[in-house]
Amino acid sequence: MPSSSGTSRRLPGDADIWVFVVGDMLIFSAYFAAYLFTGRMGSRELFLRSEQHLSQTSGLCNTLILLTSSLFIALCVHAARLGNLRLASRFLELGGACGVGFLLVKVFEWHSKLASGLTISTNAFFMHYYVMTGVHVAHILIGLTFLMVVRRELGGAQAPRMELVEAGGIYWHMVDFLWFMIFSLLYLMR
Amino acid sequence: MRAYADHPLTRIWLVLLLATVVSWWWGSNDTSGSHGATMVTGVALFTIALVKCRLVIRHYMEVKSAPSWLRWTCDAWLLLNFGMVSSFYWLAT
Amino acid sequence: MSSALEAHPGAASASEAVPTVKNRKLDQWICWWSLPIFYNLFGLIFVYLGKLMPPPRPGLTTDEIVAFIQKNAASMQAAWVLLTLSLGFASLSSGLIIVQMKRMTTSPVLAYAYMAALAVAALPGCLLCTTMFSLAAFRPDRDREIIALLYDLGLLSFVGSLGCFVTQYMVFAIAIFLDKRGIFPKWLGYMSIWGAVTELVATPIWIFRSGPYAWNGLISFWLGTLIFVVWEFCLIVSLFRAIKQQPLDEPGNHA
Amino acid sequence: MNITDQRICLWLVPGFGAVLAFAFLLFPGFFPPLSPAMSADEVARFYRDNVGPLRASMIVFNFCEVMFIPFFMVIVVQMQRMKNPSRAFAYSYLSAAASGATMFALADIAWLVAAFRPERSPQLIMLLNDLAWMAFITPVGFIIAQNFCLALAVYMDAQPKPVFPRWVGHFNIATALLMAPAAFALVHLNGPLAWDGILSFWVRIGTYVLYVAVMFLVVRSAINRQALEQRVAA
Repeated sequence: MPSSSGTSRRLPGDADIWVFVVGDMLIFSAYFAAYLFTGRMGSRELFLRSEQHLSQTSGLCNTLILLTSSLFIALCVHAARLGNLRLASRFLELGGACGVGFLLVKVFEWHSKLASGLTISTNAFFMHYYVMTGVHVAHILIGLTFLMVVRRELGGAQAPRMELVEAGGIYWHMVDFLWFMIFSLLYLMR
Repeated sequence: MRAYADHPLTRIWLVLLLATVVSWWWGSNDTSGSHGATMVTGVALFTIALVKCRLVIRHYMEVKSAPSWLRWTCDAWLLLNFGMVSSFYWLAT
Repeated sequence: MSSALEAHPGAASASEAVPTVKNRKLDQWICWWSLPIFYNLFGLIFVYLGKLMPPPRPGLTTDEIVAFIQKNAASMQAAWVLLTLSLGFASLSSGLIIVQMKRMTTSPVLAYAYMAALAVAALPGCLLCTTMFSLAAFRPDRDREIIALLYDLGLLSFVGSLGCFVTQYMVFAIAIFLDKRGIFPKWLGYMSIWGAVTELVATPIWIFRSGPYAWNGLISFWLGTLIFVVWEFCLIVSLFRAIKQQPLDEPGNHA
Repeated sequence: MNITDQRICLWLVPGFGAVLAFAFLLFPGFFPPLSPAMSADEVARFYRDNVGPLRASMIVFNFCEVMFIPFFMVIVVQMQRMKNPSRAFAYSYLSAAASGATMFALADIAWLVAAFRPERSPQLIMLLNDLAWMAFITPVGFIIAQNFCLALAVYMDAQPKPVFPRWVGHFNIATALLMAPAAFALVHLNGPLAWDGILSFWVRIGTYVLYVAVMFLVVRSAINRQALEQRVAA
């Protein structure tokens, strides 16, 4: 069992997941750049007006849900490392439940936007809004699948492969912090 | 579970929580009309988001104790985003 | 097929007298070489001749579309001839990937799904775009509205054939993650998830005629193409390694 | 292994081959083939005047055109009996055969849609007509790839009594080369390479018919030998 002390240099998870995570971070930066380019250089007024229609409260709820979920997943990895698999599984389930909660809030938010006639083709701002939140939701869905795989690993007969558990955590935290940036860019910043 | 109430990971969570609420409060009360003020507020809000990202990366993803190439890569990415946002905000004031 | 082998044991004992193929992986190497050769050829066809990459703008007026087709008619027809002659050889790469995927500890389900998804993709994702362009180029004096229709059909099928490729990426990623023999590196599986997500980000091309999510957009087209090229390159390298590391006497590596 | 299923798929070839030949003879635009140089109005008139036999022929095509796929799959099964290093060529062959059939199916749809409303604008009828001829004549790439895969597999079949004799490999390459010029059909309005030209139409279709007929005999004897070997082994 690898030690959790901070002094020894150790790659969390495995190199494969980091290839994915670093690449995905760069891909998301491209989405952000496209958003900023359209919003700041071209349609400044349009974006300012459209941003008013987003609900900062549901954005806040989602942020709080996701960072709580990240805490649970971090605790899950910690508990699994100490060999407390029952506790690790509980933490994982709580984290996953928060992920589902995020989806529910998101669906509610999308529904209220669509109900007031704000669709993807309304204007450039909502194009970016739906694409970015949509891609992020796709990441949440992949992440939930990943968490289920980790849950199966924790509940298995053999000792769990820690690099897999850690990789699941790393993926989930990435989805979490990418949301921080989307929240900040789309919902808060003017 | 109670043993985790005062765990370092939980403390990070509290900081994240606080930062989120502060940035939300700031963002939703930002009625400054002038473009100059918007730029400062915008970049400041984004910086808070980046700090939150860095906390998650360092502590939850355990990059804190990872080999230096990974630490540098993650920080370079944060800087890249900072540079991107601030230059767009600076260019379009 | 094991029963087929048991069916003629005589062939096995007599085979010592027969000159066997010297290189025991010759067929796989032939298939492997088809990948760099034909992807370069496809690059030539789509970029240089077909005028599909970089794609012309979706926002052109009918007159501009007609002018675009008339100006490039000859090279579009050359693209069609070359593609129709060579596209079949893309199936050689499928054949090779199936052989390698069948070495995995997973059941062949995913390998067959991969092959079937790509067999579907050949038409809408690859051939249809040059079909439409060369139909337009064949009679540039056609009704202008029809030329504009063919233009949209060609480009939207080229950039917008998402379903076949999402399925391909998904089954490939699942196979890599489940495989316990490590035929392909796990990061290639993760990269296939990028691929699948890029296809998702290309869905807005059906709606927008300009901007980053149009069919020639920075994200939908350029980022997607970049990731595809990186993925394809890594696939070719991983296939090379997989063939190299395959033991000659591996059970199942037979006729 | 049971070979009755292979025999059934094999004998679909003469059965449906005869039906397809009948439909081919029935089509009003094959003797001589419709010229690509016709004007839109001439094309539209052709569809108006020949609706009946055109539909009859193409509905039969529509129903039977994919019936050669089982035969190609028998070839795939026979390729898997070869002593090749791996099955890469067999899978490639399968994949190419499936893709190739889709293009063929498209041609028939375009012809039938054109005949469905012959009163449509002549420009649209001509577009459908172009699409049909293009999809019928030009997509030879898939069968070329199939033939090359089969040829290479035959050459690498390392056993004293190969599944297919060596000349089948040469034959496959020769037929592939003979069909290749048809890819140029949508470039020229006249001459041997136009879709009604000698190379694109008669040579291409004649080669295909010859290919299927010869391969039918070759596969039949391969299956017979397989049956014999199984009886000896049993």
